[in-house]
Amino acid sequence: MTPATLYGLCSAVLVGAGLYGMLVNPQPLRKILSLNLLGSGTFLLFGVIARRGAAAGLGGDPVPQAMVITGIVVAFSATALAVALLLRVFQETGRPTLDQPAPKDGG
Amino acid sequence: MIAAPALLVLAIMAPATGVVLAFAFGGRAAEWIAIATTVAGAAIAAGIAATLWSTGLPLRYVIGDWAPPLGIALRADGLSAIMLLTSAVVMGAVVLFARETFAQRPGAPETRTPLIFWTMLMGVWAGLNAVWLAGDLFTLYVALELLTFSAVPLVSLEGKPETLVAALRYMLFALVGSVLYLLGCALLYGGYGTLDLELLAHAVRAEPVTVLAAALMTAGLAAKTALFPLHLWLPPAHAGAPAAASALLSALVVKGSFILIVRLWFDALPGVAGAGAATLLAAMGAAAIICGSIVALRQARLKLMIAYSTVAQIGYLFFLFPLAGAAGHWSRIAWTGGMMQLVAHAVAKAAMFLAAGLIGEALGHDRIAGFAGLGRALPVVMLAFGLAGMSLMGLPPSGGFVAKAMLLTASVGEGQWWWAVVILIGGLLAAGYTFRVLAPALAGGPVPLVAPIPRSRQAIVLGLAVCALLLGLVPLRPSQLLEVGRPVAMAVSR
Amino acid sequence: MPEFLLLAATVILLMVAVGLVRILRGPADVDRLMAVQLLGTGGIAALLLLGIATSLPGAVDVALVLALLAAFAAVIFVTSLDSP
Amino acid sequence: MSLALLADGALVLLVLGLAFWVNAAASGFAAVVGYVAFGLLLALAWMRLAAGDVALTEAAVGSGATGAVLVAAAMRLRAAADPPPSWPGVSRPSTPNRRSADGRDTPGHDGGGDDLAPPAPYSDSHRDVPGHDEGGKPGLSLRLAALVLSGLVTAGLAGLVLWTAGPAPSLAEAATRHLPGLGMGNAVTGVLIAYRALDTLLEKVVLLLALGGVWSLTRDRVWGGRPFPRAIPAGNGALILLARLLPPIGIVVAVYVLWVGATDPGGAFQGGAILTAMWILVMLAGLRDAPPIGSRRLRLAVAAGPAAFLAVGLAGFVLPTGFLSYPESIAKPLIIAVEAVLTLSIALILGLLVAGPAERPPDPAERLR
Amino acid sequence: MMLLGDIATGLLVSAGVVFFLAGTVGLLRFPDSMTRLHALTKADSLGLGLVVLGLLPQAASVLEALKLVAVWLLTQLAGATVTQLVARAIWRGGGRS
Repeated sequence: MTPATLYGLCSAVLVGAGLYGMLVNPQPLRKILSLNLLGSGTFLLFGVIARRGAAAGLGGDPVPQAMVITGIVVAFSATALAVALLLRVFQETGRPTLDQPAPKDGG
Repeated sequence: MIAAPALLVLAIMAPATGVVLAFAFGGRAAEWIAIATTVAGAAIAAGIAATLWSTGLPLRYVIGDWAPPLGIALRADGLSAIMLLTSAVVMGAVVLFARETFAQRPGAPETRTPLIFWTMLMGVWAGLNAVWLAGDLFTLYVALELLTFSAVPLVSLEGKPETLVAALRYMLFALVGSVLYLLGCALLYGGYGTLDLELLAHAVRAEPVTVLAAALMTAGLAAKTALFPLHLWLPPAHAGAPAAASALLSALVVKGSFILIVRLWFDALPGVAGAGAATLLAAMGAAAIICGSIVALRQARLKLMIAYSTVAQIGYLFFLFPLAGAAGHWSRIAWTGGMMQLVAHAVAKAAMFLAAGLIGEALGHDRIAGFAGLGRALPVVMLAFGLAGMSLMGLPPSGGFVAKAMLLTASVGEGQWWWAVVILIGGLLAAGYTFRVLAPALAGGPVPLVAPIPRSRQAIVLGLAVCALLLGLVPLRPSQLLEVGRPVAMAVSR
Repeated sequence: MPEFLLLAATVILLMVAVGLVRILRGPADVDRLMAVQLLGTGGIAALLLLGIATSLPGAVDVALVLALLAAFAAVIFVTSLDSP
Repeated sequence: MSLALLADGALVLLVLGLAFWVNAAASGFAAVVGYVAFGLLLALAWMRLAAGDVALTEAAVGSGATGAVLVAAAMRLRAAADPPPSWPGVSRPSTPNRRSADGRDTPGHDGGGDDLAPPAPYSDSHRDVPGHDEGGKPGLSLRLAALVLSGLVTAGLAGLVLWTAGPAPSLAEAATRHLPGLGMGNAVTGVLIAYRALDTLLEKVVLLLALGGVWSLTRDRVWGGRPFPRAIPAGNGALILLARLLPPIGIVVAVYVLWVGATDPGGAFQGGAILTAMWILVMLAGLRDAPPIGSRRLRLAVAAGPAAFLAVGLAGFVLPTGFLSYPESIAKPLIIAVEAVLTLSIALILGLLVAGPAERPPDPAERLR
Repeated sequence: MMLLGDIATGLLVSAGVVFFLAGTVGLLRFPDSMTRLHALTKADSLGLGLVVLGLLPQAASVLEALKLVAVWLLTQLAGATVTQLVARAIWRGGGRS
């Protein structure tokens, strides 16, 4: 067992936990959290692959590492936008849920 | 004169520059930037398509001279070219249509909706063109995120509670889809050390890494494409957006993730998916056609009906996988038919949503029950709606007819007649929901309108609908343009 | 020497892990916050120990950033209390 | 080495425990606090995977900025359940039944941020998520299906991780080979700013769109105004002291991180995120108000970074090597200049994303025309 | 010389670990938020402080040693602020159960 394998298993479990929480938790804030777990697991898998690709005096393959940096920033933007949406839903409907309120008339 | 391959970069960078400039200058500038971008983007798309048409060869541009696998290449094949053109046409119509709705008054303080609408419009276009042209799976991930981040604000633009909830739900679906896709990218990189489509195509073998990656990516992209039964987010989102945005979302944005599945199955991972997986996808498509159409038939509101019709029409696209997977004559017919369905549905659906927008503005509501006499009051709009409906039903001589006829003959030719049955039933159901709108509209005297609709906007909608009709003049055989750069390898191993 | 530092890092990690029971039990949110604060400090300590023990490039820089942001969650928590 | 593996094992256990807690916690706030801790430990894990650049990003963006957004959201969602002037963050003796006899919380009592009573009535008839019963909790069958599905994915991934335990294919050698020509020593920066610069450029556009999306949630009548419900009064001594002392240090660290990014772990994102944290701190302490989103200067500053990147990219068309290429003679100063402008724009964008949509109307003078 | 540094490191880091232990035990065992806060600050300042002090002999360069000290100073600043803020929150909240 190498450290990379250990973290690889960790990433697999994180993906599963995130996916499960995403499917099962009804509250949007918790879904956003689970989504972040799922994302972290995915990034960690990239990290493990990068580590296994250590060569040329580098501790890891820089290409997947750079992809993770891009991914982390996108994940943060997604969290910020989803949270802003959720807070606005909460302001408008009084509850932070994904239940579809009855649409009013009009096109 | 810019060399033809550089057009690939410009096709993405023109709308991206539009986003940045609209943000920097805001206010009235945003609208003019969008218009300028549309003109430039249309010219670029036409240039790329013309080059492909005349040379018959795919285009390729290596960014910064860093060759893959280290760097990124952009590629344009026949599929890219027709999607670029379709995007330009729909985008042009949407921009012309939306100028009325999202005008910024001169000299007045900036208001919210115009800035967001024009910015996000260009964001969508940048994302779409990046999806059509990117030659690298990770670039395609960023392109998908461009689509998500610009489509979600369009859905919630009006700020009503139900559209906010719809946008949030859409966003969560889209994000899970992206992460699953990204997970697949990680696996593929770990297995083959590249995410370049061409290099992957040469390297991949049907081994566990590839199969798991393909499964995860296809599942994530199917959720983003709203393939049945992952379609629940689509109707409220597409129905809740302003009409101009709905047109864009239904016509093009859902196609983005679909094209990615196509790229994955046909270009990057040929021969990895088994016939069973292809049949499963098509079966889900068939379920989407039947269920989506039936639910569309039962909708009381026009925009929701059109949105469910999108769910159904997306279903046809998935017949591509069992029918166009193998080499041979029928496969080429199916391929052309599937691409035709992409284009014809995009144009027809954009026309329908824009027509629904005009109807909603004219009546102040979009309840189908209240449409009596609409045919007299808005004859041009109803004509456009009817023509677009013809294409959805697959009546000759519309683009939808060509698409469905080719898919149908291909399925019979390949001995998979059951898809043909679904295509026929889907056509009947589409006729049902179209006539449900047209029948009351054509009966009775003119209904009073709450707002006048300028002729120019009606003309835009009619123009799109006529485009959908004219596509029917395309001959029923494999298209030259579509064959440019089409991989000869089989998508499905048998 | 590296072995000793690694051991120390492991022990600190395990201890703050036990401290995380406070996140589980609360009962108040300030208690949870304190557990995270302890975890932050312990994490920084473990990072420094690991970094020096295995001479990881950049470990001290990461610790520096973590230290810079150490009060962040608590500040947001408290200011949110002030202006709901 | 086995001792290092022990440390790794402890770290992994902690990370996984927190992940489960994030899923299982009864209240939204407890879950968010768990997530903040999770992000912090993840930075350690990245360090152990020899990914210093990622660790810095995770510490600053993944844990810092994301945590800030989530904590603020959890507090706001809960504020309505426990209206002021009470202090919802602190358990009070006046509230009975907070703890059961064994010291464990009764679920849903502490904070319970997400299960609020609805002040506004509306129909639930459109709920079309299958398998959800009255309380919004998913049914057993759905939970089982979700468990099987996520279990399968985990098993598949774990199997692959164990199966392909050998060295993976790598572009490390190719990435380092071209670095001298760019005048850089950090391969990750090289990938981000040169080899895969297109992704980075498009991702800047994603950031702009995300900011537009957050701003689009502003109410029409306060468009152009400032974020935060009201200006935060400068009143809290300790916080003000922190907000005065920390930012100068933070700026030094950010510049350092940006500068070493050419050779060591660091770069525009990490530097920008540190600046963001300092800015947010200053705003929260009430030393500076948030800027109005309709301000011309703000818009220009936000767009400056992506615009500079785009301009350098398009300028490449004049060169024989094309779009997004850097001529070898001026590669290093060019890259550093682009990164510096990017850092400022990123700091602004991330900060504005944390601050959220405008909530106060603008002064008439500061509205963009 | 090397040996002396190692011995100092061993002693100081061990002492630091003990303070982390104390902090954890306090956080778990003390009856209310105020006293838990007290325990936390001990671990914060002394635990990390001793670890940093112990690591100084192992630092590769003067810059790294300076950064180590900076880490400690920053956590002190953060810790003091958080302590004050949390204490105020507890106080305003009327103590705890």
